[in-house]
Amino acid sequence: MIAVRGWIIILGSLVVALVAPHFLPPGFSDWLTRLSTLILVAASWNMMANAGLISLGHSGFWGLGAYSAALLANAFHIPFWLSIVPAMLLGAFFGACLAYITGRLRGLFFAIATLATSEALRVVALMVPKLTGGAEGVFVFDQIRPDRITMTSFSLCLAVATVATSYFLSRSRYQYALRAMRDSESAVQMLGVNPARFRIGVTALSGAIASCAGVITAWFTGYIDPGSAFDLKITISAQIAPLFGGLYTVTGPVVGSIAILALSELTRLYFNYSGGVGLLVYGCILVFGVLMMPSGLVGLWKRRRKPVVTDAAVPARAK
Amino acid sequence: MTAAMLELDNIRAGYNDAIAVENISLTVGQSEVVCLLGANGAGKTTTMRVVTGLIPLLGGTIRYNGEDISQMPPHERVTAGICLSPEGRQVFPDLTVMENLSLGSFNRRARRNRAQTLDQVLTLFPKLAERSGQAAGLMSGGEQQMLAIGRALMGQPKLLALDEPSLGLSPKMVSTVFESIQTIARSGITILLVEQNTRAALSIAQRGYVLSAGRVVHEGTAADLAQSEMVQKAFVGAAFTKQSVRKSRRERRLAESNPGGAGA
Amino acid sequence: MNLSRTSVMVALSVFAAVISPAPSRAEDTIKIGAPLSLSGKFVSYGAAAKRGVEMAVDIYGGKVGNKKIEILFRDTQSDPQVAVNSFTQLLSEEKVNFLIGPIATPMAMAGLPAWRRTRALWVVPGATTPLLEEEAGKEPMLFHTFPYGYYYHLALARSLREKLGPGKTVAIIYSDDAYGREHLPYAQKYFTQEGFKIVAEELVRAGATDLNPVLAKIRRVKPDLLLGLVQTTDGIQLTKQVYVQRLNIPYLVGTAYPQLKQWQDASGEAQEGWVGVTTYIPGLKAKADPKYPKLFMDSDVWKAEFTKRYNREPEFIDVGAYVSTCMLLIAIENAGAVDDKEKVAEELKKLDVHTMIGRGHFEPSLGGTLNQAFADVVVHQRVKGADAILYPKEFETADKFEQATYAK
Amino acid sequence: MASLIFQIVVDSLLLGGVYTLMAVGLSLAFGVTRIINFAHGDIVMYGAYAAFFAFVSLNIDPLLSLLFVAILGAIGGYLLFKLTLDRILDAPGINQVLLTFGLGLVLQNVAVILWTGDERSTTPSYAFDSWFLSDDIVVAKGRLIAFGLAVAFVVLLLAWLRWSELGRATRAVSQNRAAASLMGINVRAMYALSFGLSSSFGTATGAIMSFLLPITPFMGFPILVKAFAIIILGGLDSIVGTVIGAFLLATAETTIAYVVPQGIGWAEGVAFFLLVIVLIVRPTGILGTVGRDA
Repeated sequence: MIAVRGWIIILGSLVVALVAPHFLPPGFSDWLTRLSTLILVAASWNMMANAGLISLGHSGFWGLGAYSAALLANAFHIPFWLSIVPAMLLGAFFGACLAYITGRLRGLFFAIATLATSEALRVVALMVPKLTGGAEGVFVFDQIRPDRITMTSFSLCLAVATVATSYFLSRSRYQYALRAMRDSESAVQMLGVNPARFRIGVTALSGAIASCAGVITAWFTGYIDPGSAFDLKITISAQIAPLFGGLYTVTGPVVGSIAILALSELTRLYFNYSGGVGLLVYGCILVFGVLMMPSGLVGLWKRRRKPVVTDAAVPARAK
Repeated sequence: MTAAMLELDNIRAGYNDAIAVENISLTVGQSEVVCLLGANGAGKTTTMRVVTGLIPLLGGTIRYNGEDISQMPPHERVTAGICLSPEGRQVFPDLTVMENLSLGSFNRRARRNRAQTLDQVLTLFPKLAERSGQAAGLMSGGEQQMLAIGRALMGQPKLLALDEPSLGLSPKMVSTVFESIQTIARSGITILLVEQNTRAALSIAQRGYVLSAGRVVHEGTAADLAQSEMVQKAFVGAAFTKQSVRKSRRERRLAESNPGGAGA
Repeated sequence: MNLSRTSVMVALSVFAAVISPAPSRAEDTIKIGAPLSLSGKFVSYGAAAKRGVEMAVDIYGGKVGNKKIEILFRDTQSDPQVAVNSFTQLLSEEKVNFLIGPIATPMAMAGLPAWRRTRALWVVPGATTPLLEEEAGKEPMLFHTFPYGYYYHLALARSLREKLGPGKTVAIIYSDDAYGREHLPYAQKYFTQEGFKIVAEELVRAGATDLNPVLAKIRRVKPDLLLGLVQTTDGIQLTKQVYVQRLNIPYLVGTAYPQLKQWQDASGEAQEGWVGVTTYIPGLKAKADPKYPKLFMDSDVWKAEFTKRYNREPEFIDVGAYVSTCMLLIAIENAGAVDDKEKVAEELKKLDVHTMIGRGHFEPSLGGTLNQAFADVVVHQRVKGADAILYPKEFETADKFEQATYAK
Repeated sequence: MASLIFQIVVDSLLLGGVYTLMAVGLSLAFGVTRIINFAHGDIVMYGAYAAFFAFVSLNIDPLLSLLFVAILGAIGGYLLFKLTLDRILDAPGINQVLLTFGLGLVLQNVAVILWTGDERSTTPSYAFDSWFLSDDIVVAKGRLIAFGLAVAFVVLLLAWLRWSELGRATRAVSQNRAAASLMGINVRAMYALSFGLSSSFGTATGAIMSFLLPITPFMGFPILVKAFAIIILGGLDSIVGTVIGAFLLATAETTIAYVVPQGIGWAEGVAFFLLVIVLIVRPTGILGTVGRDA
């Protein structure tokens, strides 16, 4: 039954995604495109987090996607809707390699390995200007760029598909495997899942989705350079969004993405008269968000006020 | 039985979602040696952790010398005189034996008489004097156990809590360690002892409690318990229960959150 | 799931209502969009441009004809996605016909495809990369009011050749960021054209902590000139390390950074002898424009006016944004204060004014931009903590390049 | 050839000193609290600004103001910890990462608002001085001072950890928090102390960087990334490992910069490559004990 309701919601959202951009103000439509990229990257980050894999390298996937789309468009005039295929394959391949190479690294160490690979990719993009245009960046072949409405619809559809994927993942038998992965890998084996292969699978899926976000950006801005395509800010917002919305949930990354991008936009519009204020407010919100609502907006909503049990390793504070 | 030094009243505690002990009540009198018996996962170690404040209390109260210490953080309990030699020894592996011992008397009360206490401890465990400059992690299990107990003694405890002092030791080592414990007990220090080696524990304790599945199932004097069938049962019943799985996972988590912790 | 979805929808529509105010087309205002990096890594550019634009509007009197000038600043947050969004908001929602900014090259590049959708009259008082004109092509609505990188090297190579004579050798240091990469080919081209021999080309990483390995390589080839194609931060690092390492190269040539106060302050005694190239230098003596003396004053007067307002010395972006805005406003006024980009573009092309940074007149650039103004650049040298101007002739205050102090 | 090798050695050593300064504070705080402080680079930046203003308005040499700056840093770091991190020690690690990142964002943008994005630098005379070891091998005095201070800091820190009561307690907490609290050590207070100490190293480093690197509100992040790489190479919780990591990274970068064409551009990439290799081959870093399965 739940699955049926899920399908209805997904199909409904797809219809909305296709129709709505025709009636929206252009700035809002652009904003929705940006939102979609954030949802993609946040949801894909959350998928890995679900399995206990904290990635600090999502800007790497993003940049790979953006560059593959831009370079293929320029070399072979591959249209935007088709360009997600090679980008996703590349993202998945890179993700699989990353998961394979990092083998048994966990937690912070896996995170740092991902950060290092993504930074290394940025250096490569800077250092082979013959291929990537180097620091000067590349324009995407303008004649085949889609118009704004197509762009918004397309990226919203991708966002819906991503959320649907994580929704079905959370309903599938893999949800137990995911949860078990966060806890310990031997527990995964008990569920009959090969943890190594499962890790690779999750990272590949996450990488594929995150590179989609890069593809959208390349087409959306029509210009990319290594500084912005491999910007650490992408990685950071990819984790701020789920954290803000609620980690390990399906709606968390979506709600979080909407919330932080809306906040960022409002602060940008209302505080744009002095340098740095916008980002400052954003930082303050982040700090207070983490301090005041550790389980995110979704958690705040559910009012799930269980007694907080402290980690045995950190002695409890005197009340 | 003299005046109660430690009183546990209906305590409840656990890890994350799992409750490990429920409704446990027990008392330890002044200068008494009390042991907690039970199988793996019965809740003994959890009880010790609650007593020392390593994990928060979810229900019930703990009184120490009549004062409610339920919410007191662990380091203040040490200052108040409750010192634990933890399960798995948990010595600081990269610190020398001497440094480990000095840390034992980190608390304000014990620091003043550090030199004196150190003499006493080194008399009790001469082995530690021999190894004083060695990194604790490089010592044998038995030596580490002595160090753990010695370190707890350095805190000049009024109540010494010993969690599984015989774990992983050779029979010869076990008897050495228990002799030392007896010596400590004679000096008038109250001891709360958790032990799987029932016989050894009952040989030095005056009273004991038997725990099973997080509850007290039996209590009595050492002599009573030594003959009781309940005690035998409590151990047989714990072949492979859900709880033992939970405990082992919890242990792993603890070990993980204590990176570099003693090679338990 | 259901509850959250509804709330998401509600939140979204509320948000949409908040950020998309119905464009109010007041008949008595002229709107000018100004997408600038007011936060993020390019904030110093954005802040400078904002000063220039605001000062221009203020001195102009806040009105063209009887219409109020409204500048819509939009923060691009130094982020290309946000830059696109800002352009869309300004062009498609606010429906502005005039744009000024951004300064930072990546932001202007990101804005270009978005701008193409409506093609408002776009004044770009920054973005030195010729990639911009390559991509934009012969756009009649694009008004570039800042020299492209090649003008720098044209002027540098020419003036150095003139004063130092033929046959000199050059070592080039360029950063791996957009600045270094874009300048390198033009430096190669014009210096070679003027008869210099390039004996070393070394790349440095932007933000590198240690430039010694590169300097050591250059020391071995003993060039007559060192040309540093880097941004300000790396310029400071380069300047200090060249000095500390006593590199013994007689002539030190930079690009934009030797004119900047922050570079001068941070480089201390190491700045002595560096040659720079710019559009504006505070010591420059330019006469007021006879037709618009209130806007384009004597450069000294303008400098004093700026310093009074902002309590700091003006820099080339301040003045560049100022004169660009003034020219745009004059053009709007001349077109009859209409909100019509075609007419204003016509008027803008006709303008020919004398500003603090030279002649303000649009002509085709060397690389293909139809409307390029302020291609004239000034070559100057830091001598005893002040600027000696060596090029062009009309502003000249010194007639020969000094050698760097340690080479004397 | 010999001169080239000598030059590489000299430059690596001097750069290693700078890198040690950047990383040692981060390593100390991580060792004790197991929290990676993403705001550490920004704390360094504040130290640099403090030294800069002391130099410009009060005419105090950065090497002199270093002391006061370090004290201010300690107080600031302690307060920062008490006000923020202390409240979420029990939350999942990712929250702490985000919190410190948010703090970094706040610190950075406050700096932008207060001091604009302009580059600054202190200009004491030794920052422009150098010694010639031979015709082409030059030792920059400023860097040599940084190197000396790095050595001094590390020696002081190690001595403190080794011989002082609190230092010993710090090591105990770093090795086993639960056992440390059983020693009567207030673990949370030790966290705050080590955080304050780490910040004081951070700001002191900033004071030294004030004459070595251009000061901007954005200078923190590259420093953080370098420090990150260094402490991973060395083993997250080991001070000696951090020093080794710093010199290893400096040597690798300098050698590549000298030997490979366009090497300085690749150097950073190679650093990350090295990092991944180390993580795979010896996950605990060169001297670390932290299990990478954690």
